[in-house]
Amino acid sequence: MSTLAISAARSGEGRALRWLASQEALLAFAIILIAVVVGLYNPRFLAARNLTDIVLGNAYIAVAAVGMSLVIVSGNIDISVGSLIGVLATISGSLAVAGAPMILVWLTPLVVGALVMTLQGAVIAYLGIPSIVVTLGMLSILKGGLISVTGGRWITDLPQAFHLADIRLFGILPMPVLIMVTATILAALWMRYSATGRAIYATGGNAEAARLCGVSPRRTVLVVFALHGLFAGIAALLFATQLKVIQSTVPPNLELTVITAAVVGGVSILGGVGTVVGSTLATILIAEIASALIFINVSPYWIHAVQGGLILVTVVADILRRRRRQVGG
Amino acid sequence: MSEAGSTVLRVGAPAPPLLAVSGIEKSFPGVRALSNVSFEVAPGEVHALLGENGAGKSTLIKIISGVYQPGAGTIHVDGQPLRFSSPDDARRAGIATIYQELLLFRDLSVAENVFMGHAPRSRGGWLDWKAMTAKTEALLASLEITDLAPRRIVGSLSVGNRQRVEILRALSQDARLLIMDEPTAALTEYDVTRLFDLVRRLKSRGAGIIYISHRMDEIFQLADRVTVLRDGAHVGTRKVAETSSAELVQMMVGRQIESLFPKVDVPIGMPVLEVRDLVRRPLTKGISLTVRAGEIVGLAGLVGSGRSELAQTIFGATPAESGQILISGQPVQIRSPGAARALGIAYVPEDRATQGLVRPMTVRENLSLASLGRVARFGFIDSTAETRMAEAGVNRFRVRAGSIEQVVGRLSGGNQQKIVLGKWLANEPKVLVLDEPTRGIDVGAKAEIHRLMCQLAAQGLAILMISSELPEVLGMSDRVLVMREGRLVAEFARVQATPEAVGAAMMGSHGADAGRAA
Amino acid sequence: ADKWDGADDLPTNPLSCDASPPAAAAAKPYDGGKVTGAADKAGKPITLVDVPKLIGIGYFNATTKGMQEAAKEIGNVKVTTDGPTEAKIDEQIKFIDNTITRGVDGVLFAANDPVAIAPVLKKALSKGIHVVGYDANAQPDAREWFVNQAEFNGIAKAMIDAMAKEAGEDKGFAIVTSTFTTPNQARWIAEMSVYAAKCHPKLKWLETVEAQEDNVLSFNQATTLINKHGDRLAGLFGMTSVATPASAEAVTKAGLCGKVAVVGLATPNAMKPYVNAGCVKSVVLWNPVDLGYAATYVMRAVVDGKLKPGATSVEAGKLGKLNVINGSEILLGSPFIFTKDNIKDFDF
Amino acid sequence: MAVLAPEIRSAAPRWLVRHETLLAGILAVALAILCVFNENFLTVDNLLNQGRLMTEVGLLALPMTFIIITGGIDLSVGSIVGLCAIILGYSWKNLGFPLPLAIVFAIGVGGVAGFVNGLMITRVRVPPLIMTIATLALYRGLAEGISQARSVRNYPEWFFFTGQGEWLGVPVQLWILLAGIVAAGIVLDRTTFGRTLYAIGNNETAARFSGLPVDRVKLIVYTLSGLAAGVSAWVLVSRVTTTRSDMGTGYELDVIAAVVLGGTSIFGGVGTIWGTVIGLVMIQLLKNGLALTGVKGDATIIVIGAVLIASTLIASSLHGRREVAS
Ligand SMILES: Nc1ncnc2c1ncn2[C@@H]1O[C@H](COP(=O)(O)OP(=O)(O)OP(=O)(O)O)[C@@H](O)[C@H]1O
Ligand SMILES: Nc1ncnc2c1ncn2[C@@H]1O[C@H](COP(=O)(O)OP(=O)(O)OP(=O)(O)O)[C@@H](O)[C@H]1O
Ligand SMILES: [Mg+2]
Ligand SMILES: [Mg+2]
Repeated sequence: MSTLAISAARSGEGRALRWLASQEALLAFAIILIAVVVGLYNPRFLAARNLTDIVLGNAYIAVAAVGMSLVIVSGNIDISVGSLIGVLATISGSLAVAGAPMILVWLTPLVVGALVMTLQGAVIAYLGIPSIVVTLGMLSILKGGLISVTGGRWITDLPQAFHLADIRLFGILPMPVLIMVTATILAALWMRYSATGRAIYATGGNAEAARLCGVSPRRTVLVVFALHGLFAGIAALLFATQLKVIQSTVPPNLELTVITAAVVGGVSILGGVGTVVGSTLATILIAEIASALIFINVSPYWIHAVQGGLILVTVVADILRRRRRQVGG
Repeated sequence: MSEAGSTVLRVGAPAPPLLAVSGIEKSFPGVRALSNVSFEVAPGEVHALLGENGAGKSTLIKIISGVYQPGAGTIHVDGQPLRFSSPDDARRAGIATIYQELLLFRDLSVAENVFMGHAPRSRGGWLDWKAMTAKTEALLASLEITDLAPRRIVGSLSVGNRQRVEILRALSQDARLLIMDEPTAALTEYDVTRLFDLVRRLKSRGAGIIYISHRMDEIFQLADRVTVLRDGAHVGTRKVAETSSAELVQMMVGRQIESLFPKVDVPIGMPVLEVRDLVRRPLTKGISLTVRAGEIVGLAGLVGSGRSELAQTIFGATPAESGQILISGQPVQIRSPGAARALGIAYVPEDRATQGLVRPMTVRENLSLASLGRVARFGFIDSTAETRMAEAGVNRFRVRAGSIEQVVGRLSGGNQQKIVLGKWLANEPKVLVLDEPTRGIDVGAKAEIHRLMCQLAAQGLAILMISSELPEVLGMSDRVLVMREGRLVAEFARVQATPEAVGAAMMGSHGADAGRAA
Repeated sequence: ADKWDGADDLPTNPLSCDASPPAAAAAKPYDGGKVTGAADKAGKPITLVDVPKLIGIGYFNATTKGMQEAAKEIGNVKVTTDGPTEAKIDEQIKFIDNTITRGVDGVLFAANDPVAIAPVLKKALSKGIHVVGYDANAQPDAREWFVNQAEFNGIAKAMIDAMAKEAGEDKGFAIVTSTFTTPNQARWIAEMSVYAAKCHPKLKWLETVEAQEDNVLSFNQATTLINKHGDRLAGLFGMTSVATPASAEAVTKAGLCGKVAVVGLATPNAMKPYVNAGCVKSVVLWNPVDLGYAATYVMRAVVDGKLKPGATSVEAGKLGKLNVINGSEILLGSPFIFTKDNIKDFDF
Repeated sequence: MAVLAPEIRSAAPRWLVRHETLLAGILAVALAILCVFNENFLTVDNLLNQGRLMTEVGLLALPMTFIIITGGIDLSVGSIVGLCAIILGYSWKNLGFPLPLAIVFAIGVGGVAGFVNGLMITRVRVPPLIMTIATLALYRGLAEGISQARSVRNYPEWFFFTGQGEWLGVPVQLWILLAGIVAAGIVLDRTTFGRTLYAIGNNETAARFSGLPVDRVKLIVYTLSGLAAGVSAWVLVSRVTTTRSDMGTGYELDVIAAVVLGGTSIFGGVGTIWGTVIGLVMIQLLKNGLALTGVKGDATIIVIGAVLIASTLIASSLHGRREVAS
């Protein structure tokens, strides 16, 4: 695909061809390639059920990665997201068990998530503390706080109505997938077509220049974190409603998983179009790889090495592709 | 058009001036940048600001654009007192500014850079990308720029083209007051002409323009009035028609400048730098040239002709793909700037903010950066030696800095340029490649730098000077080379190099290549 | 895929296939460590610190609860629980180290790694601090006694027998565990492997996957196994209290209740929905509250000099007399099997 | 990554001196309070012991300071520790290397792992965050794969000297750390190499255009980071007497916390080794002091998180106020 697509992109014509040379295309191509190859080895991999399960089980990561992409594009990072999701899931589950109305149960994590992240955003934007410091601190605070409050007591006996994941639109499309797709598309459109969306790129690219253009980097960062919190809330909800119990602890390494997804799919095309589509595709790709490695009977000892290697290959392929395009002008 | 062009200020008319600043004061820690500055801009007026490096011009316009808050003083727009607490306030009041430091988004496209912060919206408040591209194209067309696509990513543009983007950005705002802080520093004459046409058109529509430049001829071409600053104080305002270059210089520097181009003939020695068939795609397409000891070779060309690329290829920043470089007759491999430096090649880059200086570091640290080996023993820096080196550099170039511990980013543009030069000369190079060496430098300092170049040549340095200022090329060079589209197209000895002949070679008109034979 | 079988190179000791009690192993001499310079606090109030693998999970909350119960009963024992928030051996060592600096009479621990924890425990012994382990052992000479909730081979037998019964003697099964390096899980799986080979040779061991202590990951891994093996998969083992309910959930979601058996270690609360729905028939576990309770009694007995090397049993309050096995271990009892009938009686 | 680039960043040295002094002040106050609550806290024994416990993270923090000063980051250090630990055990137990050789080999492998990071970052221009997040997964995976989930035990007694022994009454590994601190401090402060790091962090292009060996220096710091992870693994294995593939998990965040708490700017160009040391000591002693005072683990990490944010906040706000006043 490359030469053709790249030359088309350079000459500035052919929307479709230009898309073919994009990060999203690379990811989509990888997703399909893996599906086909693994499917040839073990046709069960291609069963609709398996493919849906892969997306379904990881939709929450994709949603969180959408928010993370915004944060990273704005020139920041958030390490606290895993802990926050743990906390929000617990809050939501506790409300459900306490018998609160479902609408409250579903909305509270979104609101609390947005509040916590807005607070962090304010400290980062208005007090000038680097995001890695603030979110690293918050990671500890949320994690310790969650354990202190719950003592790790699992939340069980969740009411049936709580389980969003069991709801299927038209009896087929599972709710988490629908939410993931909607969140991705809305965020992608928002980033491309809203002034604030573009301001994120400006702020991340050159905050001082952004200020001189009349964009407020501070306000932008605040909005980014607020939205990120909202997405974290949605992610927490998907996370919490998946199983009949909620662990009330911080899911191990979730922040790294989310950052990896954003980085593999999103951040690398800073300034490009539809970054968040990339991060969602990356989430699916990473999840697909994890599942595929089991399907093709990779030794369980080596699974993580192969997984890491494949992530590295994807990332490097993307960098090389972009480099080539840049040289081409 | 001609009527509009000769718009006369209606002195004493009831209409208030477009902009009136009075009693402006501004201090930075340790520096009093402005004290009691007042001036006015009328609608349809081009008002030039003139002053030495560090006189406070940029600071003044940053106050007018809301970047800085003044310590004291008032700003009136249309007679209304206004306080700008952010650049956005100023923009809303109809003020658009091209800042001296290029402030761009490297990862975004030209169109987005132009419209960042005020992009066209469709119904519902969403960005209208089509309109954005179309408007950018229209702006490009109005400046007759054909080699810049709205979709190009700014990070891949040359300095000249980035400057054009800055200009487009300011023009896109339909401002009533356009402020330009040395917009032509990175442009060639061709672009300057386009820009001036445009400024005149804006002026005819009644916009006011504040114009800062160190190029005296531009001020006489364009401006109606000129205000001179010295050491942060207002020296005087003159009508351009009623003053002379000599008077303005006198006001600026408080003394006479004898000659801007004090070129002296020195004996020319052996070839020091020889380049043979140097190729580095896409822009260096087989270049051969020779620079001898004591010789100053000028390299002229339009924006995008590939001069900077050539210089950077010689310097090893973008190593050559094929071809040969000889230093003092010895073939050498230059694969990195470090290697070039070790061979005695110095390169003063065109973009001092990103390539020349480490802005958050001090004057001392910047001055020693290219010659750390000289002040270090076994890798350990000898701070006394370093201080001595830095002080020598500051004194030699008369840098206006509080101390050698001052952060370079806070020096005025011209003084920053002196630091870049000083940094390289501290390394005592054999070959000096200067890319726009006097860009943004005031007349006094410019004369100094030129004098220095002559001194260095007299000491046997081989100097290759890239400049987009034709008078400088003609005034300083022993030989003039002309580049066009990645190739050398003409060569003139000093006596043959007339503005017409060189200009024609740059543009590629007929008959120019004849010069090559000479 | 490899059927990962524990692989920690330690000897295995499968029980006999029928229900007959294991042949009494030749009594091993005491092989625990020795405390030096401990003050004689026999009958006097003592302060203990409990350092579990990690704090903030249901399982160790239950052991803590047992310890508090015992302390209250005994009267002159004070126990506080503190430990890392993640099951990291490195952090755990720091907690024990701090405890030594603080100076207490005894340390109760559940080791994240039996070897790595040894130096710091030996340091405690050398500073006159009594050391008793529970749940997860350390090298014997690094502690005085270890309260063993159930022997590895006992758990293995209970699990494999239940699987053979529920899935069928000649069916395939797979395992969801935390990580391959978690010592207890590794031991159980190793014992399961040899016991299955010995007593249920037709059972097909398909594969073992890792899922951390992560609910959703466990669920995803179990789902992947179901999708991959299809009909060949008749049973899933959950090796942790996280993996078992997640596996049950995966089976439920796949609509395979009754077709794919789920057997595993888990706490009753998390399993109630699945057991009550009939999707899971048996959950294997000991009572962690009793485990903590016993550990505290053992510590008191050690301090009082009532439990000395060579002893064959120890008195543990309401649990009665507990037997010493393997030289320096105290056996809590056989693993407990929760079923639909009794699960409602437990709340932890 | 700059969110709010001040119009021009302030002079590094003055800023830092202040940040470090402030931090040291905060540290002193915290220690004094903890001291009042527990007599076991401020004892030579306890302090030396804490030094022993912080060595592994400390060794990683030194090259991490270099890396962050260049504007990079290395998230893979914890995984390299795991990989090196496994290599050490595996080459000794399974490949039959003599133990001293195995130690050297493991440290060498660490160097190679860091070198690979550096190579991809400088040659292929993969951003450091992305590169090291990928190798975070890859190196840990290699450790798991090579070890086949087996741990290596039963090292000979002499091997434990590094991790558990004492020399002149001070834990052996603390000597290593001290030597590292002094060397790193001098390198950063006094040498052309150190100056180059700052130049790269503040303006990489200008550093390149000044003829500084930017790529080589970056390659060296990432390699150093790998080597330090190797040494750290050796000390760790020796201290805990066993080798597991999950060793060093999560170290990256501890290391970064210490470095940024010490005033090194995550945006590059600013930072000192002394700051990092203060950051390290502060976190270690706070955890220790709180634990001794009877504060529980979960509450302790809340306090650590709050201190991280608050001390950065206090330092930067005091700094800001002085700036305005002067
Ligand atoms: N942010 C700042 N902090 C401290 N000093 C500053 C700052 N900005 C400018 N200065 C000082 O204020 C004085 C005026 O600088 P300014 O940039 O306005 O000069 P200028 O007239 O624009 O010079 P040039 O022609 O070289 O661009 C100089 O001495 C400069 O060092
Ligand atoms: N990597 C690249 N790929 C394609 N085109 C490039 C690249 N780098 C620069 N260019 C283009 O090459 C042209 C020549 O560059 P440049 O303007 O620096 O040459 P110059 O003669 O030195 O002009 P200047 O007066 O700006 O110094 C510009 O139009 C620029 O956009
Ligand atoms: Mg200026
Ligand atoms: Mg140029």
